Amino acid sequence: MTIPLTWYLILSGSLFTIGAVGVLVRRNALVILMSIELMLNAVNLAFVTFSRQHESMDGQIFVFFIMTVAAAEAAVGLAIVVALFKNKSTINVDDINIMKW
Amino acid sequence: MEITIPPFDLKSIAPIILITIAGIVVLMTDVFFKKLPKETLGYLSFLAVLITGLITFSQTGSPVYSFSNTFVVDNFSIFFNYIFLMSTAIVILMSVNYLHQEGVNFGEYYTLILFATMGMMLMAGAADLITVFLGLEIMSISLYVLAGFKRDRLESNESALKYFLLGAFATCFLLYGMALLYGATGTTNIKEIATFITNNHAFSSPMIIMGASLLIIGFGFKMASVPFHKWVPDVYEGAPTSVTAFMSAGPKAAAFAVFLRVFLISLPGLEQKWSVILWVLAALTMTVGNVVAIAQTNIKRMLAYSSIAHAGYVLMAIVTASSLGTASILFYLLVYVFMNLGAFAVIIILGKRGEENLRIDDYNGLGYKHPIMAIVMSIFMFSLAGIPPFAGFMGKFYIFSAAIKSGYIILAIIGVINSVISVYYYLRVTVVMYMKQPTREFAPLSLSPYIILALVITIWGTIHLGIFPSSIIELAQKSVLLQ
Amino acid sequence: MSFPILTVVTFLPIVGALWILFIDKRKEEKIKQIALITAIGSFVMSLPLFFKFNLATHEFQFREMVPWIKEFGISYHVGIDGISLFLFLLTSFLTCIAILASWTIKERVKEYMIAMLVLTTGMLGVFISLDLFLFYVFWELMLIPMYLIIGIWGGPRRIYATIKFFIYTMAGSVLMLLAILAIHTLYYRETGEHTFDLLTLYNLDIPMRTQFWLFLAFFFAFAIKVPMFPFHTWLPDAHVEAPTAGSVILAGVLLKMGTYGFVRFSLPFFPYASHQFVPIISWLAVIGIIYGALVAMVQEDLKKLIAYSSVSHLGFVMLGIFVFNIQGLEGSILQMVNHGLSTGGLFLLVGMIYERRHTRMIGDFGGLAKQIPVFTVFFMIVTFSSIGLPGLNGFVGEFLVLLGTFKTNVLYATLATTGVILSACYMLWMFQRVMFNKLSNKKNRDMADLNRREWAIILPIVMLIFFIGIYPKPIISRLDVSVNHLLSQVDAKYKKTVNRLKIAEEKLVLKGDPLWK
Amino acid sequence: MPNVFGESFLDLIGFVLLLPLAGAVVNGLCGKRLNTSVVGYIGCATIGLAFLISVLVFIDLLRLSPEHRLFEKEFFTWIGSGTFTAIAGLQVDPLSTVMILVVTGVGFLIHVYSIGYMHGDEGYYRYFTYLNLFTFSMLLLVLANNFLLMFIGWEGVGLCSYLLIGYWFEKKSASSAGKKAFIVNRVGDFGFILAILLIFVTFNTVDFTEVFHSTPEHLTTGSVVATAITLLLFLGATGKSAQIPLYTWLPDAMEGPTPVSALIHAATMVTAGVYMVVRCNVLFVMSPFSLTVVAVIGGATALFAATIGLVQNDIKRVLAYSTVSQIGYMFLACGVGGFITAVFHLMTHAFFKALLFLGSGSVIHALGGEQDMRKMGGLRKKLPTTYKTFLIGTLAIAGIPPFAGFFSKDEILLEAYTKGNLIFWGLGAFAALLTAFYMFRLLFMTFHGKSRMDKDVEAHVHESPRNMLIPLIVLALLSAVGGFLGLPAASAINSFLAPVVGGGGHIGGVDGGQAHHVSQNLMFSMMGLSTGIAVVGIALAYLMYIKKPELPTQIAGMFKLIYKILLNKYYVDEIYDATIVNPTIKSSFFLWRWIDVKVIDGFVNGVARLVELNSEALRLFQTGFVRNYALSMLFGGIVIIICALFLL
Amino acid sequence: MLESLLFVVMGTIMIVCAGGVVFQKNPIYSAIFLIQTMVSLAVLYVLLHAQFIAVVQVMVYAGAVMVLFVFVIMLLNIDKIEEEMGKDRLVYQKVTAIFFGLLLFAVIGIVTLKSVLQGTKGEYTPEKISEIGNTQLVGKLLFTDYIFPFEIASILLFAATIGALILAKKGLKE
Repeated sequence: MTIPLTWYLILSGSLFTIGAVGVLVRRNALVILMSIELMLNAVNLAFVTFSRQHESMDGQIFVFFIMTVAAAEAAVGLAIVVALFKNKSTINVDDINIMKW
Repeated sequence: MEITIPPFDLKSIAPIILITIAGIVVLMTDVFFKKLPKETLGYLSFLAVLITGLITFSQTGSPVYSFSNTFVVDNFSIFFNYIFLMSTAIVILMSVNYLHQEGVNFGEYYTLILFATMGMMLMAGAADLITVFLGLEIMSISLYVLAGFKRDRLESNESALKYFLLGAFATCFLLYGMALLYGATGTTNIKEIATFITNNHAFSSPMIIMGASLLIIGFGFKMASVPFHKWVPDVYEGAPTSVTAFMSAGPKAAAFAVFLRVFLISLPGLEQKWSVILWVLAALTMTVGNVVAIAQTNIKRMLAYSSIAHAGYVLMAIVTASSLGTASILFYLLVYVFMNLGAFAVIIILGKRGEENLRIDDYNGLGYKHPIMAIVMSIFMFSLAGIPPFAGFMGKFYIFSAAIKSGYIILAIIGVINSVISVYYYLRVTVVMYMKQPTREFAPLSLSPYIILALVITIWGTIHLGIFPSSIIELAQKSVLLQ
Repeated sequence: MSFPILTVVTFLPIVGALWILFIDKRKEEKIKQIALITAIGSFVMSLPLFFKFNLATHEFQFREMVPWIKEFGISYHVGIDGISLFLFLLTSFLTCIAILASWTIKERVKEYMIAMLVLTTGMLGVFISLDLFLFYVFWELMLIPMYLIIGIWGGPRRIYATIKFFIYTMAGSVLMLLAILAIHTLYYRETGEHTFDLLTLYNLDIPMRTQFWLFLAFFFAFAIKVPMFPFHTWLPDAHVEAPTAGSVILAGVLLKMGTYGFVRFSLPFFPYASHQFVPIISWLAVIGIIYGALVAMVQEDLKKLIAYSSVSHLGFVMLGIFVFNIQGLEGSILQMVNHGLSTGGLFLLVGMIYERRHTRMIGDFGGLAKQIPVFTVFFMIVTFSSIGLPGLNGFVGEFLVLLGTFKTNVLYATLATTGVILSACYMLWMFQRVMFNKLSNKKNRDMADLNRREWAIILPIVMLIFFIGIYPKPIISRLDVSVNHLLSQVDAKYKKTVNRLKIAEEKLVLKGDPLWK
Repeated sequence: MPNVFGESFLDLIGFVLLLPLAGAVVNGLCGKRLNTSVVGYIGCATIGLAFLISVLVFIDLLRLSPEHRLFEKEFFTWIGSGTFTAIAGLQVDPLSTVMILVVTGVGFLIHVYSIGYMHGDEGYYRYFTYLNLFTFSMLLLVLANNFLLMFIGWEGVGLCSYLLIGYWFEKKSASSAGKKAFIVNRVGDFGFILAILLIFVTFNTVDFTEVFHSTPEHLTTGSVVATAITLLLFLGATGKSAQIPLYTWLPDAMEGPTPVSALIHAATMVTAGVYMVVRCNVLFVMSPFSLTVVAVIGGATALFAATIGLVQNDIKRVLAYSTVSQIGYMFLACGVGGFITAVFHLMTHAFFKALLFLGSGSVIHALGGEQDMRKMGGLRKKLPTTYKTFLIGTLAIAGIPPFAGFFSKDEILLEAYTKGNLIFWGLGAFAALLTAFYMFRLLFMTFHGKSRMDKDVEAHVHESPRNMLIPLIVLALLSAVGGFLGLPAASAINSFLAPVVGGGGHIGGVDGGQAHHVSQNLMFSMMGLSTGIAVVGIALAYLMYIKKPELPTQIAGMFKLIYKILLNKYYVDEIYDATIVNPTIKSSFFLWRWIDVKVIDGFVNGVARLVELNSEALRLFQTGFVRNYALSMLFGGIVIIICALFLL
Repeated sequence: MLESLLFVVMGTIMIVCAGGVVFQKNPIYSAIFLIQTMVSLAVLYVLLHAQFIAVVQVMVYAGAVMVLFVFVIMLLNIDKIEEEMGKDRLVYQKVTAIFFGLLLFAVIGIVTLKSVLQGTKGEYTPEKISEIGNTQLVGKLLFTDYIFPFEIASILLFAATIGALILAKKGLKE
């Protein structure tokens, strides 16, 4: 018995949701970053699933690029966090609201 | 298995190659020729942008798809390239001053600007969702960094972090949307998606609809449409002014470019559905942007809200989903580059290190002290407010005419009422400049030939396009997507 | 192509402004002279329009047409007919006067004169535009310099006043922009041709329901500008705060742009809607006449009083426009010119005493007639012109308007005629309190009488006041053909719409917004 | 018709107008620099010349046959719009000729008088400018050949009246009186304008000749339109001619220099209303109702004003009320159809009232500006010429034969009796009684009895200079003999004016036997009766002011209330203030402070404020927290997705 | 059967670990959970016949990227963030977020379940893929059809490198 691809999609959806909620509820910038990685992974899963479904490689290629980008984003994101930490000694996103209204 | 590497159509990606190389060259120059004054880098970049512009110009003609249909050069993308290159050129000219003034004169700045420009060009010419995504990311990542470029300033850090977190968050939605589109159609190629949808009458496939909606979130974020606009004021305020200027012009235009291409080409059958959504978004965006701008005291923040409002106007043209609307967007975005960058240029000129003078009250009595700056600023403000004979009016006129011609009268009425509201805060700048007494000593202007050139270009564009827009309108009309 | 006289007259001020731009701002005297020379040049150049005007044709004369933005069918198309001729002349005339009256401006003369000249171009352009887009551009263009003039050289509450002026006017005119676009679109749907050309678009037969909405949009733009009751509240503020020349131009020309707009656009484009709106507009006009007069009566500030009197006067103009007969319309147009002269004159005179005493409060004056007799004479003449004394200009227009109104509706005419009583009340009361009685305020004792420059300012106006009052024929005869043509055009289109109403076909209704679907 | 100069003098009619205007212009522009006597000469000479031309015109007109006595001269089209044309044209016919003769004649005398009276006033040239301008306007009024041009004159005289009443503008009462005169007149003009409009709408022309000729075609007797037109015209007339309810300005107008009162507020301007009604007699006869109204108002005013005149102490005010009363007579005549009689009385009234005013002026002049009769008395000796002329005037106004007033007043009473009814006659007769009484009261109080003057005033009392006395004498002559023009037996004026007064309104029974016939007996008995009434009045006055000077105070004490009411002119001014003026001003304040500033402007500013408040509120959503922003993005996204999926 | 079992087990682990990432207070634990999530995901990729991706997932993602994360966490020396313990200043944030999260999940679920997956069937059936080899296939596509994005990706990484450097490098002087 093969698993229906829909299940993978549901799995991907739940992963995506968890990631999204993570972004919303966590205050640690690093964890938010990780939550975003979760979401990206969810997207990857969806792509791979669809790729399997359609019997085309485009999805997997896409995933490849997403991973590249995720790495790049992670690097830049962490650099930003580091730069911020140097100035403010905190990575709590709730503390960085000089600019508002 | 054999791999035959297909022929490279280098001609079609020549501008991209050129600008990338230019970025790298600038970086190398910075590393290897420490002695060179930093202005040289700006000069080099500017030159590169100019040459790229010339090459872009030579590409005009019928659409050319290259690299297995992942990239396309057509008049539409070429027009957008003009917009990007123009904005980049002006921003580079502005930056030379600003970086020096703020003490962040690093060569990487120009490289990143050029890379971001490249990303935008990629977006405008993307024929495949993968290219869209990559272009978007190159642009975004460069911008994240640029926003945090003043590393030792907390505002800059905050700006970068907010931009980054929200940008990445939005990207996830965008990607999920792309995944769903891929899932529903089995392809990532924009044209093939369209073919699939038309052939299978998959207009009401929930996956496609949801995919499209998620794309709206992703692009809406970049376009600064309500309710995805919230990053804009904070990021604009905190980012270095030259970067803010850059962000307000090119990337936004790029987002519109890609949005238009994706939605007009690949999802035309869903016009009914998303035109309603965009209708509401456009109305909200205009209104929120304009209304909240009134209460602002920081000029950059005010311009941020104003840029949200302007996104609303452009969205209105998107709603019409007509070639007229598209042409009006092209024209408007170009005009917006001139007037908005011009305003930022003035802001830069009036600032000095550590004291950027960003409160609107800091401009009290400017008209007495620096009359020319005041006049120039007023022209940009009037143009942004859409008052003839400046280009901003022409742009708005074009957009409203598109809306009316497509029958979106209520939206047009909301639009014009908004532009009346906007007059209030644009006027306030002229009010403080001319009708209030100076409350502080004005520092000498930080002028350099570069920024003067930037001002001249923007002023020229703002006035010329207001009075003799014919040629550009013609160009815009020719640059409308045909398939 | 013959000599482009309209273009030259219209853009000469801009050229002057550019000239001034390159002059050292400390050479104030020279700047003023250049501005004056430019304005006078423009006025002199415009005089041939009057003398060479062909009385026999309703066609637009001195036309010039150059394609401008081909993509939208926009062209630089200008020309005048009898209706615009006098407003055009009035504008170029009042500009000279206004610049001369600005001689006492002390600060930032250069900017002031530039603003003034640009303003002139904008106003002149409004009256000659035969292209809707061009019209709109000029219409808005003149906002900026006016805004600056009030805002920079105005009184203590100038910022409030100028922003109110700007935004209020703008609010109306943007709706007009949409209506213009709608007309353009309708024509495009009908013929497949892009054009904003007024004369071409006149041929358009707009369906009645659309007419209603479009008329409303134009109505707001023009009614605010006029200003009709109850859209008038920006006017007192703007007038009070504006410098003298600003008030003169504001009252003399800017307000006329609204009424002119009704004549030039609302009537011929929307005859059916115009007829439908007659009761509303007439009532508002009548209320304006009476209300403006009553409120003017109790004002303590001279300029405010004159401002409210403008509301009253413009009520007559509006009333005359919407009676659809030749007397009413000619009277209205004449009244526009008259109001420009008399109210402009009043503002000038008030400006003169303001310069001497730095107050405009009626209570601060009294008994000036003894101190400054020449001034008093001029003030009296202009006051009576404003009251509408027969033999002076105000009467001719007012009477024709009343006549036209009376022919169609006795009630409106009767109510409007009460304005005749009220105008005497507020004007004479003001005059008495300012000019007559004992010279009680010591500060008034060293006021000087008119100097030579002030003579030069006020004398031409007074001469025109007499001339038009006694021999208005040169003006009316030039109006005749154009007005007749306009009315017959309106009438024909109106009948056509009424006929079609019976067939009830509405093929041109604009497609609705998706929200409606 | 050619005359000795080879052409008709009628063509010179334009000069009658132009001369006074020229005088006004010259005096107005250069008067300040000219010698005062030159100014005076210019003023008088222009009017004098105008009078001469008028006489020539009159003679020329007489040489025409009665039916052809209509000469029109058109100069240019003043207003021409569509079918509406108003031509700047003059019309010479018997009526206007009578009027220009009176205007220029009496005007000339008053000008001459003014030279002396105004001597030494610092605004001398201004005075003559105004006076000439007035004459011009008045002539324009009577010469105009259409309603609209007449209206110019109509307003022009109003303007001059305004200027001259407020001539001493430093006096608040003077400037207020001028303003009041103009505004009250404007109320009348309101009616006049509407009447002109209605006439144009009805007749499609405003030309007198055309209107009157086509009246039968356009109007039926008693129709609403006819009534409306005539009532509106009459409203105009009540304003100008100071009739109920618009008479209040005239007594106040006495603030002006006395010659002005003589010229404007007695002889000429105030009778313009009468002139206008007579001019439009063709229209008035179409509406019996209007005629009745005219008669009632006229009669009521005559009586009403006379009662006030009984108790006034200001010499000029008494004369003013008497003027109001006399004009009431004229309207009474018009109202009963005696248009010619009205003109006749107008003319005689011009003579004797001008005389009386000038005489009072002479007295005031002599007393250095004192106007209160209680501070006069016994002036007969000191001002003999003035006294004599004044006496003639008083006799004339009282209606003692053979002075002018007797004839005209008697005619009016006769008309009132024969064509009207007993009530009209009663009104007139009672008013005549009162007139005789208060005029002689005035005479007695001023010239007879003991002097009640202040000592220092008394010391300086002197007879007026010659140039003031000569006009008095001339006018006295006219007052004495002017009445014979209307003597029924040889009614020159009747036959002269007959062509103008188309349908009816001839004097007495000598109108060619067409109208109803009045018996000689009736006529003579009426004459006797009216003379008797006058005599009774005089006797009463004599009794009260010569014989028993304490009587008036006693009577006043007995009828305190009535006396007080009369003394305060029935409180009409106060009533007007309370019912019209103050409410208007109060409501204006209300409109301004509340409606305009609070409601309308409040709305405008409120909209702006609302946007600002929204702005302040909406910006709070921009919390500055990243997570919050992300949440709103998610929220927006989900809403969009749900809408797209399920709702659209 | 084994496949199903594997799916269920790995799926469960993945979800639990993902939850751990989000709800774990200590960021270092979050990172560890994330790694575990990624590894589980790699297994699923294998189940979906995407071996290359699975390998990359483990090597690049769970390996390189997560090492970077852990490195930064260590660098900043914030194994425990006090703020996370403190009261959330955005009072309704958590509740609303979870509500919207559930809503999002519901919508995704509905869409997924309602959709009939159709789409153009590609040429790469599992048979064909296994014939050529997944990795080869990816490589081939990257160098033919996707050569352009592939090259572009290099610039992306370049830009990211420069960016990270400029932001994080110490002592940059003009």
